[in-house]
Amino acid sequence: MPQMNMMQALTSAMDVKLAEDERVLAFGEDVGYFGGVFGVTRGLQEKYGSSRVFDAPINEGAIIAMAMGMATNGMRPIAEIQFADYIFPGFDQIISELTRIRYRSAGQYTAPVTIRTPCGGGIYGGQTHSMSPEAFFTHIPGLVVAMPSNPYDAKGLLISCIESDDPALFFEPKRLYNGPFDGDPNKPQSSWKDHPKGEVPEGNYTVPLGVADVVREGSDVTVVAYGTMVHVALAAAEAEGVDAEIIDLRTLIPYDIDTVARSVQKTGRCVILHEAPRTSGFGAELAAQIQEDCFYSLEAPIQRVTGWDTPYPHAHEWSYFPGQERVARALKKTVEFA
Amino acid sequence: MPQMNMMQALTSAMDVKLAEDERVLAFGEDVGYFGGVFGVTRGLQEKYGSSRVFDAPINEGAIIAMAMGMATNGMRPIAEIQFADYIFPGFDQIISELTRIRYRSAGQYTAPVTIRTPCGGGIYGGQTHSMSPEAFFTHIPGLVVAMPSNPYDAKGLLISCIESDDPALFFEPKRLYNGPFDGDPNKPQSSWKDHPKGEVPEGNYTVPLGVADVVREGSDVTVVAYGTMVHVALAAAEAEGVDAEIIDLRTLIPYDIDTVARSVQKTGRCVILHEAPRTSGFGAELAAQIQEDCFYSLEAPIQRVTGWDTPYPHAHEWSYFPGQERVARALKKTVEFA
Amino acid sequence: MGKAEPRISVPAPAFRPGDTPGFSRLGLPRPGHHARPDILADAAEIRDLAFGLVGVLDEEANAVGDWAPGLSPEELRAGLKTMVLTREYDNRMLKMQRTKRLSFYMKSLGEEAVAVAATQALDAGDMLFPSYRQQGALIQRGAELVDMMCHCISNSRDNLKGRQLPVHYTRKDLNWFSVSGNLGTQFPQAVGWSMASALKGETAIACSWIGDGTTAEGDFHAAMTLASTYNAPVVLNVVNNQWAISMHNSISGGKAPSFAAKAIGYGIPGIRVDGNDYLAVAAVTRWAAERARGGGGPTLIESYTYRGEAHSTSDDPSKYRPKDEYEAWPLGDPVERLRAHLIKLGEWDGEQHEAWQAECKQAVADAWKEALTYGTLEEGPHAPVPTMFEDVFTAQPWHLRRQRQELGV
Amino acid sequence: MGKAEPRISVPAPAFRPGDTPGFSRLGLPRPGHHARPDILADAAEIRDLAFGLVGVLDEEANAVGDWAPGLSPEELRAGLKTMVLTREYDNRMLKMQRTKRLSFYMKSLGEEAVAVAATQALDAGDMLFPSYRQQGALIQRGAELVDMMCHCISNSRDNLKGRQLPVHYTRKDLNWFSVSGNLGTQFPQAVGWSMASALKGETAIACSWIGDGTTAEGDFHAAMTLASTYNAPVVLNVVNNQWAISMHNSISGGKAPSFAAKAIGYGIPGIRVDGNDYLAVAAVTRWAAERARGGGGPTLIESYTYRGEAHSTSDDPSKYRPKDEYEAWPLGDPVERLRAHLIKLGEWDGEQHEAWQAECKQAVADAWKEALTYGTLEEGPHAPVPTMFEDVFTAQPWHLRRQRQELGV
Ligand SMILES: Cc1ncc(C[n+]2csc(CCOP(=O)(O)OP(=O)(O)O)c2C)c(N)n1
Ligand SMILES: Cc1ncc(C[n+]2csc(CCOP(=O)(O)OP(=O)(O)O)c2C)c(N)n1
Ligand SMILES: [Mg+2]
Ligand SMILES: [Mg+2]
Repeated sequence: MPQMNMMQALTSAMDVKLAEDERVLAFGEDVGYFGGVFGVTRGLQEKYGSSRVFDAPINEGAIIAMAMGMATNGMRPIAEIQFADYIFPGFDQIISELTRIRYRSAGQYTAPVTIRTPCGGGIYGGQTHSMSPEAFFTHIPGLVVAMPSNPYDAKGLLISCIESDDPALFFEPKRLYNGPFDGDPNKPQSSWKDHPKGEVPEGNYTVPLGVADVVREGSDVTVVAYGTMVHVALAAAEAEGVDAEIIDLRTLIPYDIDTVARSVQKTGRCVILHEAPRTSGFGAELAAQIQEDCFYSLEAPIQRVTGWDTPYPHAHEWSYFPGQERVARALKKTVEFA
Repeated sequence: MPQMNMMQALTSAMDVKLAEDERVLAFGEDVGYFGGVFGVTRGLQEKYGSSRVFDAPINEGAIIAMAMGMATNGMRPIAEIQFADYIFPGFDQIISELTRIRYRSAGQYTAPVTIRTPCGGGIYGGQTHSMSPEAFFTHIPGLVVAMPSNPYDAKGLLISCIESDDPALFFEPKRLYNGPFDGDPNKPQSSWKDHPKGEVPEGNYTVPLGVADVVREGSDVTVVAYGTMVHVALAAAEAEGVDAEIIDLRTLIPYDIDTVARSVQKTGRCVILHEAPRTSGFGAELAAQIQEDCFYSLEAPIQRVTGWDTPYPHAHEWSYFPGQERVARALKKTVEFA
Repeated sequence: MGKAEPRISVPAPAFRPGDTPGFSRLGLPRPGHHARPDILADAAEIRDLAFGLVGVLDEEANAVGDWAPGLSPEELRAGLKTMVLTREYDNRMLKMQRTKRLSFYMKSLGEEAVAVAATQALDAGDMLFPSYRQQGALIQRGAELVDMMCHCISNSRDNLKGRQLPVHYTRKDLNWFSVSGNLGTQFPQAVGWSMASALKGETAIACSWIGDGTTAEGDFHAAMTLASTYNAPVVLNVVNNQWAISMHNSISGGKAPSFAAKAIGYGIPGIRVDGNDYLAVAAVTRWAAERARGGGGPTLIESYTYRGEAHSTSDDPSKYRPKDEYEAWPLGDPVERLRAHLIKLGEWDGEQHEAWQAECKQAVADAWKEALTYGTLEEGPHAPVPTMFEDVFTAQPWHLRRQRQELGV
Repeated sequence: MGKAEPRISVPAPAFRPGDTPGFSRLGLPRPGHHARPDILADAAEIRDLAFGLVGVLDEEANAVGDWAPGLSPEELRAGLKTMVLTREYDNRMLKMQRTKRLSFYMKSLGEEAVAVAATQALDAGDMLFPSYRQQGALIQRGAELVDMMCHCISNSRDNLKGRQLPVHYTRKDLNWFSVSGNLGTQFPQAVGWSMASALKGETAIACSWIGDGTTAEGDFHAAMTLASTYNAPVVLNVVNNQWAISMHNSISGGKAPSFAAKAIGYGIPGIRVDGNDYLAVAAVTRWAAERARGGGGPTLIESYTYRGEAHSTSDDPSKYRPKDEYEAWPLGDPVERLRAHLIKLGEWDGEQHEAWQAECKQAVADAWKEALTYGTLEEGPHAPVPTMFEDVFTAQPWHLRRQRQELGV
């Protein structure tokens, strides 16, 4: 099977859909001729022409509104927001319009738009190229929110989003574009080549929305993570020698409560990870729901290991990032709690 | 002492600050000559002139950016957003700019802006005049978020926000403007006249930020609420005959974890209320933190009684609103949990 | 440099309650003044239209000048009838709101031509992205009053299942988009919709309306930028009815010479038209639609008009403007002006007009009666409660299913 | 209506990699062409300036026409020196980024006059709201290179405590606002700042710069609307360097005849100026500043220039435009043009120029060496880790205190 890094897998997902469905379009800032600042749409304009893959004015609200207008007229646009940090000029169009049109029109209009956007830190991007703003979007009724942790899922989930009749926000952990990252900035960048999830079929396949992946079975503690933090969790569990069950959520809305609850009911302990600030982060929702669904099983308080409640700093990137050491400490504390 | 409804108390807060501090300005859509669509700035332009109290173009981002620019030049603007539902065109200026300028400038610039905005349902406002979007803002580092439940607190908290050197978002539960509302739409509208918190001093006083108010002591269960839901909680506890300890949070960020945790450690049970949708609502943060801080004390899962994860509907307003019956049911379930 | 003195100013309307309004200051061009350019004229060559005022009906109710659209008597009568019907509908609905049968209402008094004439000039397949004050366009498109009413009172026949405030109509079957409560958001969506149409090789264009106050929103700029960049086949209207809620258009418009002039900076034709002149609105809209359909791209039209009543049932305009300002408005009443024109043409008379008015009143009353048979907001029946949890997603996810169960429905 | 055929188009630049660039098509007015209007001229009367190009330096390096700003030789020399220093600074920093001492860098090659001349034309008390490409303005204001470098490498002397990406300078002491990573956001803030100044009765005005691509953001419209409505004493600059990152200005500008022309729709003077002509930029900025200070309100200035290098260290421009497009740019190099002018005036010579260049190189090298003594991004020392939790709020709330403790600092 072909080996792809996450960027190639994403390009392939769009390529597949552009080829098989003429309603699919892709646009955004620098997306056309240049192929995107990270190169994720590279080659697509050449292949599909500039009326299907094109540049858009630097106005994120305009991009989302245009996508929505097109979608209500039968298209399936894929809109790229260059960095997740820059999605907020489009926030109103997402919350007030894109995600409400089905509801407020009682199903007369639908807006199957997929918004792709790179998120997360670990590249010294400072406070405006590092955000993980997923929590905001999980509070918006009617929006599918997904975040893959590897090339295989990236392609399959992106295709699911494009094929979904619901609007979807697809986060791409940019630190994973070129290879898995376990949170240790001092190790040389590893590659997807040697990773089983770097094997990506050429054609159409989907990873279903709303279904988590148990990436490691274990019995001591359940770790719920997504995106980059999945890799940090694996490394931390190994380093600490904890028999953790590690769940890669993959879809945040709707999240896979069954898989999560089943695991916590088994382990009795839970640690939740995300890179975003803690307060009102998505970990809060998970913890609130887990404690409700698994109250009888819980033998320790659910811990959240997260970014801090500050903007993402530049120099102190690795003090901000919830790395292996902090995760390991939380695992230990949770497992030893009595 | 004078009796004021919540609108009058808010007007009075601004009046006091406009009079004693010439750096204070108030502006927004329809805020000047007309005095605001709810009348909260009524009389202020006449009193302080149109260079201190004035109308602003219909662009919420512009209003917040203007306020921020002014604040970095020594002013203390109070910006009104006509409905909380319409704050999102200004979301980027809030998250990327207003709340970051102190941090990113390492304290060289500060932006003491107060944003006032009416929120919440119960007035048949439909999906675009009923939102309670507070959770979004609690995930933004650097923003004070407050919501009063009565005229006395409204004035004191608003003055605290205006006097704070931090940017603050001040939510005004519009259903409480004219009187307390316990969630029963069939009862005639009651008035603040007969309410002890309708007694409001004329001059300057503050209600401190970050300090909750225990509005009812009790031993069976802790109820954490804010805004309109405080009144619903009181009525539901009484109706159900539950000896609830009811906490009015008043400030959401920073929230008063001490008061909340002390109470839950005492009662061992907790129900959290808000009108906003449940998933990733502010109740999630509260539940996550409480289960962590009070794990040993908890005798039942923390329940959330909230609005549903849908837009706020028009006709089904009272099926959406988390009214007395739903609160009472949750209280009962929590108290009886074993 | 002299004594430096930067100063700001806050615009105020010319007249406030207590003042005697007078609009001689407007100094607008007379009907017939402007030539009608070629539909594919270069935007740079017709900038004067953005500062002028296209008018067709003169004071003697004659259609004059280049822009006279040549509508047939049948078309003109249809337009007049729709405007009268719209006005009667509005009157009834306002009254019903006053007696609390509606939670809210918004009239379009004085602005009927802006919606009706424009829609008549479009094809039935063109998609309308209206604001909340184009009910005339919906009626023009053939909506039944009873359906509109059922929506407004959220009863069991409300096609929006009680989810929306009154007047926030959605009618896909009539190529009418969905009225949003959020100002301006539909403007760039209309551009996107029109682009999709062109990409599919279809001839339908999109047409949107926003108010003068709404032009201040970022979405106005978004729409103009998109339309200009992609040469989108869209007609973008600014309904300058002089007022937002209590704010005069000078607050959102600032020192702009006109709203149409905003088009210049985007290389788009901007045309200001007398919005109370049915023929002029029809003519300008037709020009823009032909241009769009012919590959010429977008047009910005400013309809210069006056909001005859309150903004909505939630405000009292006598608090912020002279009570008689509407009477002083120099561009008259669109219904009266078209009526006079038809009478002048010998295609209508006072008796017919009264008969039609009476017919409309009756139709509205009948529709209202029928609407009530499907229930009311206060007493129901409404759409079944479980529908509240539908249409959030295509399929109901677990959390909404649980919430529905929690509500016990 | 003929065969209807709406169609969209996606603008493309005239030249792509492999093409031979040539700019004869530009057809811009010659230096000296435009008259300089009265500083309080009615915006409506000077619309031609938005479609033209104010230039002062002709091809023989003479200052010609009405707009010649009458800068003294000292002022001109200072301007030239600052531009050369800026260029040397940029060169060094780029090199240091290539050797991984900086995480990121952005040069201003070819655009030095836009920042330096404008700032020289302002008062030191005027507040600058820059984008990330006005380092020349900061140097003009007297920032020490070593301080700028220490920020860029986030070391222990970084006045921003390592919180910001390189080039995101903040210097309140120099009346330089805070560079934001978010495009356009500072434009309306500048308007607000200037309004506060006027409200306090102070004479300071505000001046902001954004790029051509950034004009598409809603914040551009917000700024223009606010400035127009309140007559704010602000100078708003669009630096049209032809490119966003890989996108040609026709993507954000659409069919706009110029970026300056966007001012027309707001009733604000819009002036397009040759951004590579130091004298012209100074003259136009001075005009706008005098106007603002004299109560005349805002001006929009489009500086027509060309981005000589990559957007930032993260892109390779040869991927999207001809390698030699900069050389083909018809308006030359601002440094060369001012140098030629000064030489023509007999106030500068080649030797002096070389000496100054050498001096700058040395100063930059010395500053770099000194900067390194305060640490580097990779190896530190940085601001102490606990500072990461400061300045979020005025006082540290419990949750940040707990988080700091959790980190063990
Ligand atoms: C984003 C947003 N901000 C504010 C409002 C509140 N609001 C509703 S209508 C209105 C005035 C609009 O004026 P205008 O655009 O002139 O339209 P008109 O009602 O005159 O047709 C305002 C401020 C809103 N609905 N949406
Ligand atoms: C809101 C936002 N969207 C996107 C970006 C990413 N971005 C950074 S610079 C840039 C191009 C800006 O082009 P222009 O305005 O012409 O400025 P220039 O760099 O040419 O001076 C883009 C798209 C951003 N920083 N902020
Ligand atoms: Mg209006
Ligand atoms: Mg540029």
